[in-house]
Amino acid sequence: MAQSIVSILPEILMTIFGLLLIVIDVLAGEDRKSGVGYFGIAFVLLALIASIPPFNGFKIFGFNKMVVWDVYSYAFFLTFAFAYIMSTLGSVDYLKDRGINKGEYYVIMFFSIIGMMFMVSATDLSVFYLGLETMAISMYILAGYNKKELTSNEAGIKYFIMGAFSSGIFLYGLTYVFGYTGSTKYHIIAEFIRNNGVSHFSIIFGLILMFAGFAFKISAFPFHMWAPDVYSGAPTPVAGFMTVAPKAAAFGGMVRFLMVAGVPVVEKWQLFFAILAVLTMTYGNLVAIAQNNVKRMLAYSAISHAGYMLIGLVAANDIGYQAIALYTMIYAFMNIGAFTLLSVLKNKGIIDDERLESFAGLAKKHPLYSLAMLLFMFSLAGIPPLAGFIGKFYIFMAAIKAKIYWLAIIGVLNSAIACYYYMRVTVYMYFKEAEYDVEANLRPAAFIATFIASVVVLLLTVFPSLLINIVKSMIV
Amino acid sequence: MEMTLQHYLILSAILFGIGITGVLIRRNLIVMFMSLELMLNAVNINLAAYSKYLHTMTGQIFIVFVMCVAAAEAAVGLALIITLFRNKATINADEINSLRG
Amino acid sequence: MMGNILSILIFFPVVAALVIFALWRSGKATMWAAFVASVIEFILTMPLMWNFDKGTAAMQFVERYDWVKAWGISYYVGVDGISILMVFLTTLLTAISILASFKYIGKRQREFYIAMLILEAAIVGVFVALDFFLFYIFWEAMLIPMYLIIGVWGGKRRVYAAIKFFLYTLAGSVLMMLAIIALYFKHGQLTGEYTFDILKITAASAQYSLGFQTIVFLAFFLGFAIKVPMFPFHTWLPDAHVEAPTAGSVILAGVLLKMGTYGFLRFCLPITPIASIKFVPLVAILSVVAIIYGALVAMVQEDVKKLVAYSSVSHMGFVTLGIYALNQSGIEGGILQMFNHGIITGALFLLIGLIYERTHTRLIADYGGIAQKVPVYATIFAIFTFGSIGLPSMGAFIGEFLVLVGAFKAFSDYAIIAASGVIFAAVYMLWMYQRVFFQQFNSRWENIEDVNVREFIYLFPLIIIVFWVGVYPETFTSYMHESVKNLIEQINTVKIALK
Amino acid sequence: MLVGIILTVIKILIVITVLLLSVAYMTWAERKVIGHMQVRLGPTHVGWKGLLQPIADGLKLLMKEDIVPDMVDKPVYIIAPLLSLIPALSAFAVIPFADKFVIFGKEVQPYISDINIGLLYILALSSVGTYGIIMSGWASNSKYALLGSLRSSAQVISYETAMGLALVGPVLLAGSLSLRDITIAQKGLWFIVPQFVAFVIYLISAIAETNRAPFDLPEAETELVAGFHVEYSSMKFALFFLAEYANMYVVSAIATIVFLGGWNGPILPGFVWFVIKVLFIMFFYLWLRATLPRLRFDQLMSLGWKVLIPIALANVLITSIIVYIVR
Amino acid sequence: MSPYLPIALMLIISALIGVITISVGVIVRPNKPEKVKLSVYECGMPEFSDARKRYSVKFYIIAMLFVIFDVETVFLFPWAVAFDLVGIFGLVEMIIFIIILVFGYFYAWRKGALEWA
Repeated sequence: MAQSIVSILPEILMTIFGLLLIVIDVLAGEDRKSGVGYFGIAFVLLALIASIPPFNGFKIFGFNKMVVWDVYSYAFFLTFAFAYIMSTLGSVDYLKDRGINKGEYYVIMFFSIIGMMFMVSATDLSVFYLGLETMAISMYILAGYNKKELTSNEAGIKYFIMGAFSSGIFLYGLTYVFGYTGSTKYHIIAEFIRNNGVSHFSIIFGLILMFAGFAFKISAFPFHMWAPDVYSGAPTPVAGFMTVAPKAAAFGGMVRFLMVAGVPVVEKWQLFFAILAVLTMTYGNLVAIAQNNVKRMLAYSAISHAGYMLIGLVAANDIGYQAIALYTMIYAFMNIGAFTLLSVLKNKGIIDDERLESFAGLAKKHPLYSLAMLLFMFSLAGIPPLAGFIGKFYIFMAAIKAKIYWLAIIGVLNSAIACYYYMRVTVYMYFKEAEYDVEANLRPAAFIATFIASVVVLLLTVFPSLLINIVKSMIV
Repeated sequence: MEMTLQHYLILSAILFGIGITGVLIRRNLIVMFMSLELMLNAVNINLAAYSKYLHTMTGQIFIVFVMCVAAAEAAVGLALIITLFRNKATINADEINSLRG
Repeated sequence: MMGNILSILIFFPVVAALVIFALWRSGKATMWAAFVASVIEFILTMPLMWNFDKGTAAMQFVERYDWVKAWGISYYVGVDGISILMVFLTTLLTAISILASFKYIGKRQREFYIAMLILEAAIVGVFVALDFFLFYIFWEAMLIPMYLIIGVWGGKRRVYAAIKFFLYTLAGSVLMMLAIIALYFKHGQLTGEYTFDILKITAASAQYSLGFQTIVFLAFFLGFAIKVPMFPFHTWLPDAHVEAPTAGSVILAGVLLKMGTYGFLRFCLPITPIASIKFVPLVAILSVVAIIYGALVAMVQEDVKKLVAYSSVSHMGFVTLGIYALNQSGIEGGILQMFNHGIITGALFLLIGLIYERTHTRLIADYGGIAQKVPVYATIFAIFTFGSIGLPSMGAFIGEFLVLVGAFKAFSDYAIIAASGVIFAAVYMLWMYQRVFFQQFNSRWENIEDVNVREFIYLFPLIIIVFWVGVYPETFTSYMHESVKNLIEQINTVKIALK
Repeated sequence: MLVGIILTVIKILIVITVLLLSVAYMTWAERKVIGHMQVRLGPTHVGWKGLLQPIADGLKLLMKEDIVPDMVDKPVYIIAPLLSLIPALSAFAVIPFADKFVIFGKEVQPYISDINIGLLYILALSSVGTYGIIMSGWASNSKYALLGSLRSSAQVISYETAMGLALVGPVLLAGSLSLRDITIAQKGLWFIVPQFVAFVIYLISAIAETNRAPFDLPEAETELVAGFHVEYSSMKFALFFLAEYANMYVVSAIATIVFLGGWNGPILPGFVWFVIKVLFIMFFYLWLRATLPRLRFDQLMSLGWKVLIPIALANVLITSIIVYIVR
Repeated sequence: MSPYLPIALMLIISALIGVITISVGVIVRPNKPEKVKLSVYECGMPEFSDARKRYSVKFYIIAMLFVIFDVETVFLFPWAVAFDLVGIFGLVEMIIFIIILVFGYFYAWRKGALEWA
């Protein structure tokens, strides 16, 4: 029993902190709500430090093998923590400017992390589902957070309908898996599948529906239709958060499920996800090229990044899931960095703030801003020596190790295509003349976020060992 | 007539199908939302049926969770619909189109 | 200090760039600071050249530190006879092109010089890296500053050129990345040691199966062929060269192209020897086509810069031809020709940039008879024109001669065709020279200025080197003898094994 | 099987008939008792001491013209009263009126069914009742009705939470949700003693649940003319009326079973004890109506949310800890 | 016989009683509709607007709070029933659960969700 408590120690800590955060929010003055965010960051850091797994290969199961605390979940916790810290810092000024700087924002984001942590540390589908919904419901609110703005409303509604729809489908599939195997616990499902295969209709049906629900969550190709609208409609810092953390959590949870429960039938789902990966990244990239709105472009690029991450899943080896973990960590920095920069951009011309034209000639007026954006763009494109490269490198390592060369080739070619639209931003910033009076006011919070992200993006390749050692010691 | 597992599964499949169809073809957000709840209830039927035929409590406990989630979803979903209505005075899904582009 | 000389060479420009970034804002200060930094960098290569042991093929000045232990990545650098000349060329040309940019670069000078210095660091890194991961990082890292240099300070179609350059090169190199990863796993499976160490992976090359070698070779080949650029992959080059600012063109033509051929030497031949031998005909054909095609296209160019750009395609064809002759003289000639081409084409771009600063046109038709107004300029231009043609007593002569000798030994028919490329070169270069400097004087250039002191200072070392190589090539070839011999031995053992 | 069904139907019919009669006479009793409390006489004319008054009322309602206003949403308008009535009546399905006894060698169960989640069933049904209210207000398409129904449902759901929490304590003690088990668990000690706080909370919530004074806001004649059923007339109105009084019986029965020991009691037979306890609580309702003024709506909501719920939560916590220590 | 069968019967019979009482009066009761009689009550005046307008958001908030709290209450029941089985672990868990609930409750309170003004 004590073991059970220990096994959810990180989550318990986070929950306590989350509750404290609520109290802080309630007590804080109306004009000092940003403090809630800062406290949230402090809490996340504390929890991060307190829940460091004591040694490699550490693994504690709890609640009759329903949850586990191990390096794997810790690695994903890192991603969530990074995402939280970055987007909180990035949000402060954005929210202040729009007069929606409420404490709930930070609290909800904080609680969404708890949901994600449960998704990743779940070894039982019911815990996974609860985590999923904790996360998803928080994200619905955040997507529609700017309630005065129509786009945000619509993003919230769309995300809600599609999200609930997808979790419904996921859940329905889950019931069949449960019904067929008689349990929701991963290891029992695994054993059952090992003994009986997956030839029975119910389990095929169930697994396919579960995969579809999962594909929805990560915005993989045929199930992506919500993503661009939601990402571009949601408040910009939230969009940054949404493209990273929930996706990471979905991957984290699903990989654990597949690597534990699905391992006896790897080949069966490998092809499914391989096709999904190809379609997802190709679609995301091709459509992103056509975008003139940077936020929307980043939204489509987020789809394509889901495609790259899927390669790690398809590889279905240790390097694969390590790569996914590392990729999401890095993605947290670069993508949220880009969205943070996007959120401080103010265009006084007739076009929207996030149009490509806003970036024209920005390098002259805001050299540091432009430099940071350049770094993020190239990092997203996966150009060394920036951090994004390490992530992609690891992903392709996984594919090569699994001997899925064709997928790796399609992947790298895609990442070359992707360069084009990331470069367009830099083209506008550096190569064009300013068309409108554009303001990019990086105040302390957003500046710190950008600074951290830039430093990480720049230096991660030089000092990647820390993160790599963490993911390297992950065991599903 | 003896009720077998299949009967429950078929019932839930029908319910689920109605739910999916509702979400996909209805354009009133409230109705879509209700269809979503229908999907969850189909899930509950499945869980209960399996739980009974497998003689395990897992499914029934799961139902409580699902209901709980459905409640939270309802709270959030309705709030979102209300905020949308305040800004746009419509709950027709087809008119939610300011994000095309 | 000598122990860390390579690291210093890599990181000194970065540090200098950071210092410049931190300390100065004005263009004048940054340009001088950058120049001083690049000169120091060049001076730093002197002890390297001096202390280099020419008697061995082993890597020298080796530094090795664990970097990412989990993946078997280390920070591992060293030079041998092949790469040391390239390092020398890089630092030399960078210093010169920075000096040449003083007037040419009118806007955002600080950023320009920072980009140049970082570019230099990355290129040096490419030539000295002995770890695949490190190599790949430098290989790609160089794209970003180059992209900016073309895109920000380039000509009218700079955006197009910059993107094209970037995407082309990237597309090739991403496949190379996959090949590197594949090698990593192959080596790991074969020896149990998972490492990105180039030398170790090379050492195990005998164990790689033909099929595997073919795949890896093709991936590498694509990446390097685009960089060189070899015939069907060359289309980015004219755009990039023409649109880039002078300094950019110089570095592009002088150094970046060499990265491709360096890649052939360092990776394709030793790591995938069997596949390399199998693909010799393909490479040879492509080289010959490049030589002829480049020359023919150069002939019809109206833009001087474009002409020189296409001549690069042609000249680099010689280099690849020489390398794939797979014998001592061919490879040595290739390396020497790499060096020469860097110097000569670099100088030609400098000269074109120099006159462009004054006339703001590069069309051959716009000039005419300016020799009378700018005699010194005309003389220097003539020197490099002859150099480019490959006149005896000039560097290129030695290089091309060695290449052709090697090629005759290996595949005489191609060599004959290739030799005609030399003649074509004479035709288009001399014709261009004639149209620009002689013929009817165009009165627009009445007040044109001759080469000034600064310009002379940066051109002079190049003149010296051109003659030096032409007269006493041993200074340079002596560096490479052992390394090339070693390489040839490796290939020969494979050849024998194949028979 | 068939015999069982027939027996059950008979039982149901008996229960419902008795219930309807009780409801009818409850209205009479209410008027009478309140009349006397207010030093009046109440109904006197129809029958002896007005005993036939409820019958007359019923007939009147039956004969009255059934006005269905133009603007209403017809199907909903008709379903609403049914939806109020059905849960109110159905709740009696699980209420044990007395212990099992044996007569003519056959075991008789003086209840319609004993399910192991009886209490949950009751709570669920009372939630369904809310739909009747809200639908009636909505369907009527009248401002008074709508507001009345909104208020009413807000009130009902507010107090339902407190009520549910209050019932957790007794369940903890009994260890079962079956109403029969809960009653049996009180053989020694009625739960009103250890769970007095819960009892009070339950009682208050129950009154609010049934929209009775002093919580009869939705029907506040002075403010909302008659609340959610202002547009209803004739038999449909009667159904609401019926449902309300049936609900009163339900909550009283639950209070009896959960807190007052159900049929447990000395000397007298179980059924009698049960009836006495229920009637006592019913009388308490009338007493309240006669004495207390109506609350304001905000007071009402505050009472529910800010007083009852925290106390109920605390009660659950304390009970559980004590139970753990004691066992 | 399943214990739920009587309950189903009870539901059916209750519904029947409702339907019968409504429909039986049709035979005996008069039916003389006229326009004024069929209009909605509005203090005797002709109605001047549709009733279905927007009303206080407070109602929604109460509804949401109810949904949340009621579902939480549902969790308490199984726990209460199985209290003897789950022991100290269950007790501690439920105390934590209630504490979390209380946090949410006080949050709602402080935010004014419980005020009706």
